Amino acid sequence: MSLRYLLGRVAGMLGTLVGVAVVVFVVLRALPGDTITAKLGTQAATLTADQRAALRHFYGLDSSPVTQFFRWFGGLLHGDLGVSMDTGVPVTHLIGDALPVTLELAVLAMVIAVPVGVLFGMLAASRPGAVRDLSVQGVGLLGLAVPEFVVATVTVAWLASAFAYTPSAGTYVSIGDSFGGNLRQMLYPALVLAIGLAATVMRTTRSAYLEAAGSDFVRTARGKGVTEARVRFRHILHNAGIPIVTMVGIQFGYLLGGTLVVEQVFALPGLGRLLLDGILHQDYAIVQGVTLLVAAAFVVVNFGVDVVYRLLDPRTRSEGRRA
Amino acid sequence: MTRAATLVAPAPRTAGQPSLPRRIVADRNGLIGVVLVGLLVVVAVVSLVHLGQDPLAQNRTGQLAGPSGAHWLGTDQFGRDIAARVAAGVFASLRVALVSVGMATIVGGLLGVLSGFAGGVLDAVVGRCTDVLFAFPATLLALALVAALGHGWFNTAIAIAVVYTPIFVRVARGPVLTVRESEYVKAGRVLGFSRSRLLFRHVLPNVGAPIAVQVALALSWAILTEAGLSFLGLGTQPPSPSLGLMVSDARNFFPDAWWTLLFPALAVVVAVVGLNMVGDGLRNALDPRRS
Amino acid sequence: MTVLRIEDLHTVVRSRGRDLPVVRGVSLDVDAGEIVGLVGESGSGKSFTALSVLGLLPEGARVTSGRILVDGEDLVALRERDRRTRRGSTVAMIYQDPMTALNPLMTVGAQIAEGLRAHGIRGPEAKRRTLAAIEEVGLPKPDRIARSYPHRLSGGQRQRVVIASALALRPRVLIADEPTTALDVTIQQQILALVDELRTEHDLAVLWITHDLGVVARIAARVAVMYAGRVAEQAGTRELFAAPQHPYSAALLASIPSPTDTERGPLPQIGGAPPDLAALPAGCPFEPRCAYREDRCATGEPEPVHRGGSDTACFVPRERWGVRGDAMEEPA
Amino acid sequence: MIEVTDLVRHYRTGDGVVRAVDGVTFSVAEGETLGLVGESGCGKSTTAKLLVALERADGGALSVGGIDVRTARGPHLRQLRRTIQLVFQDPYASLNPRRRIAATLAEVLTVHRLARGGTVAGRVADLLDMVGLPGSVADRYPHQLSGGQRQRVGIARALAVEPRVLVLDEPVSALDVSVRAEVMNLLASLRASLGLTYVFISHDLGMVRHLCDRIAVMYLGKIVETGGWRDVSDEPLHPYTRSLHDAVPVADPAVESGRAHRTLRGEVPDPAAPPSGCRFHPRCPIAEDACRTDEPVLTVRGDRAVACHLV
Repeated sequence: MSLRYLLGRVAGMLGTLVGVAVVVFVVLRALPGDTITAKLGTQAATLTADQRAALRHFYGLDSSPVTQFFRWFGGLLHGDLGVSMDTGVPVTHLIGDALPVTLELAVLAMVIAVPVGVLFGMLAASRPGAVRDLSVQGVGLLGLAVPEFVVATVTVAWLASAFAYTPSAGTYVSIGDSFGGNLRQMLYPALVLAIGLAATVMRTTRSAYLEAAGSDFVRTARGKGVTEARVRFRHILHNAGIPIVTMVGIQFGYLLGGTLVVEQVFALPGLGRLLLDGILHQDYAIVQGVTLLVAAAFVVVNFGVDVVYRLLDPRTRSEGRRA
Repeated sequence: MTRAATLVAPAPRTAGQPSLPRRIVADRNGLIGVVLVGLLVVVAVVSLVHLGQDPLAQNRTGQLAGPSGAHWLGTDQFGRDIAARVAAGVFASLRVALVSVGMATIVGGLLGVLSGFAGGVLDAVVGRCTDVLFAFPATLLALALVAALGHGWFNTAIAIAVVYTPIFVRVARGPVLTVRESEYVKAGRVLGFSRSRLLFRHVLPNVGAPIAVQVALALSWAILTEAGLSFLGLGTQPPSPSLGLMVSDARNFFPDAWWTLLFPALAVVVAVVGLNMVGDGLRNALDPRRS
Repeated sequence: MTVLRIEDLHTVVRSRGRDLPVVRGVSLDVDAGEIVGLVGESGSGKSFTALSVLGLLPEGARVTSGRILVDGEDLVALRERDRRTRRGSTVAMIYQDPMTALNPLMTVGAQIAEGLRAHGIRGPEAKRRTLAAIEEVGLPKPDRIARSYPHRLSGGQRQRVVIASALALRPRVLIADEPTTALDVTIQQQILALVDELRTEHDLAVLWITHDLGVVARIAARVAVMYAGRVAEQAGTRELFAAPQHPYSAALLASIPSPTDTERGPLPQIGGAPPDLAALPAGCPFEPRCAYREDRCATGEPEPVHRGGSDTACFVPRERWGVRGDAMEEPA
Repeated sequence: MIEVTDLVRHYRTGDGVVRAVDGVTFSVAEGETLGLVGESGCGKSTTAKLLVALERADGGALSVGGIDVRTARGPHLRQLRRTIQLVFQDPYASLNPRRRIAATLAEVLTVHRLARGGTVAGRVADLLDMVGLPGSVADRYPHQLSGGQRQRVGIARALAVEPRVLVLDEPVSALDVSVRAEVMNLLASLRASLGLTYVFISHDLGMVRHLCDRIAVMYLGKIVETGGWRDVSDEPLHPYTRSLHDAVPVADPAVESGRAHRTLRGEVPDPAAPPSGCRFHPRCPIAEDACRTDEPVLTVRGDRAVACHLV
């Protein structure tokens, strides 16, 4: 991988991040229009013109949108995401508390989903059209189609009735507090997340495996008398691995912004809950902060995936053309 | 099986190709998908029109009643008929899905085709914009937009449309690049065909297939997203019937009043599975290697 | 000495719910140190014949009857596990497209060594033989080539690697499936010379599949011409090119411009198209296109007979054909 | 009919500038057929694209039927389209899969206003007849035709504008052996009946020898030898032409066994970094010191021309 490529890619990523900031600013600051109305609710109507002007000046709303953007963006560069209007706590602190929960959930879900998805994808692809293929595909489709909120709801209800365990009743236990207690809280939500994820991984694995299995080099390997197991793992799965790794990386990025429903139902204080509370309380600093962070994380993860992709594939790893 | 068959030289065929709907139905997945989606719509129409229950009518005496002759799918905590509410919810979902995917297909598809065909500055600008939108995880972007735009089905539709537009840009652009470099388009250039003729008569008809497949898949995703947003209280607002809201309400009565959760959930699953399979059927029907 | 003997091979492909006969009773011998050209157009069944020998038929295709003997052992009768151990060690194959025949994620050396390891050769011995195999096919700096990934090599170099890998275990039979079709003529020339040299050196029996009669004329001692899943004619190369005994081989040969013509008139052409394998005619499959057909050609399929130094599946002896030019339909 | 002088086409790629066509000069008289021969990467297909203005040259002069191809715009470009047409190698890829043959041919006629209303169908039938296809083909889609039939349709489409020149880019390479003769015969008879001028591009010396009046051999973006068909194919002068001649297998074992199969060493170098001096010198069996430093120019010898210091 050439340095030139890497630099170009980093520059592109930075450009995208600036674009992300612009979109977040436009969508969340320009569209709702009036932070004051949002903050004071119905009381805003009782403000005099002078009070309103003073408040607008206090929040910097009287300057031009461009000025506002650069002031806000300047703050971002210093790690200042603003202050929650509801509680007065800096958004960075709130995110700092919520992020580990979401990260743990995402990692746990991936750890469960990836092996399951890859194994079943291979199983399905080993005999396309056979009973095993159709049943794995059918289950996979259900895994994608049954909404997460249904699975989560049913799981919570089942936990409550079968184990008299109500996740939402207790308080959150971090890994630092108690590893076992934490795992007990996190395992079920992670499982719920893992269902859809495993289905996606399975589908990608299946199609990538089938594609690789049809390659000429697989026939070459068989023609050398290589054992079937080695053909499957060393040749087919290895080549199918590149799209699988890419997809898993992207899914991980998605997961950072996609744990919302599960966090809500299982009452876990993660980024999703934070975001949802921000939206429901019209606390835009929080919504902005979380959206920006997750989008930025997503961009960085995608960049990482791209780099890993290029490292995995000798065709893009090295410079020059001929030996 | 098909792999071996391709090694045999195909005999020249004389019959014309069957029409697209026929080919979708000829595919096993496509047939199941069409049947599922059709069934859902028919059942919804029948239960709304024929049974004549008002999805909003409350009934103080018959709350949380199980399925019965009067209420086929039971009633909810306000004694409202679940069958009627699910049917109305299905239509609400489909309305959001169709409007949002329609907007995304037209805007995204057009931008994708134009930027792919024209290349140059337009392509670069459109490419950067889609990159930025792609930087947001889909759910997050929809959520942020709903937060900004406010509730209501149309705002939900707009939010979903914005999320799906860049996807349609990419889905349309890729095949346009391939077709643009195809020999039959080059032949058209050598024959002196105008750019608009090449675009509309030669490129567009040959990039419809992947877009059509994506439309089916996008519809299923839009239904899931709409339901999810409603579940979180960010989509359709009560008392309007919505599948996501119904599941959310049912949480408090599950598993005792299981019907309050099962039927709306089932409606979502059937719609999503059905549309996915229609998508598979379309993909197979439009795959030139299979025809 | 006959190394490869194919006896009455029948192979079918499952397509749209029915079995399509793609190889219909092919019999063929290849001696040690001999190159036999297997010639045919697309759909003639030449590739299916080759893949049947290797036991590498694609899914949906299978051998229904016949024997494939290598040094007297019938490969068709073997269990799949034993069949695998014969691939690479007894029968090896080289392929049409060197760009896709190698795994892009493995070094060339690893891919050659893999074949050795599959047959129990490991460690330093595998490494030594890998480098020897690369050197044998005329590639410079074997250790550097061994460490290279395929995308770093040119088409000709890759084809040499494929050959090195195929011959690393000293197989008795080499199946060459149009290995020069994707290459430029000067590179084709190099590969033809290389295979010819290795054939002599190792006393290899080579079955060379091609549609290019020029390549056959250059390297094959004998030729089998396939049409619609059968061998239409089989003979020594010189005999076949000098006096083809089957109207199809004659027509094929005549349709190629001769490099010695001084007058350039229209080329004799065959007209029509090969039959649909799903709806074969009752008689000789070439009958509808044949200029010398007689009544019985439409009713019975001719079995090969020995005539004029050839084994030809034709009822009508060459003497009854008339003048050569009449064979073919007059061009428009 | 065609005048090409010092034609240049460079592509910028990640590996540097590829000199696909690097100073090519030739001319083709009306009614004449020129064969362009060479291996992959020699620039013969790029030359074809430049001739029909599918790509624009980066340098040199190029005129077809008196039209300056490099600057042709508007009505001149239109005139050029009606003067020179291209037949593609792959008859599978060069026809729009979603249009019937009749629509494909009629479109050309209507765009160039060569037929209107009721006369279109008749003209389409004429074109099909001209290339030896039955009228029933008009209602078919490309995938319902055989390779040979498709290539005939490709030829008919090019002929629809009544051009004076056809550029044939490997028109028979993708076809089965027995079909090649049919298409070659068709090309020869069309040339005779319509008085066409051909530029026939191929890697197959045998086919070129059969159809062409003159042959130009290309190597790495340059013409190394030109001359009459018998001179170039039977008595080549340039060492590359000779190697090519030796390398092409001939379908006659008697000839093959009597030939010296000198194998050309090495492979075609990277066109982004062509060798110094004569581009062929690293592979040339007779190269001398001068060949490594001085680039030979195409020098006329009688009615042929060679770019070599040593012949």
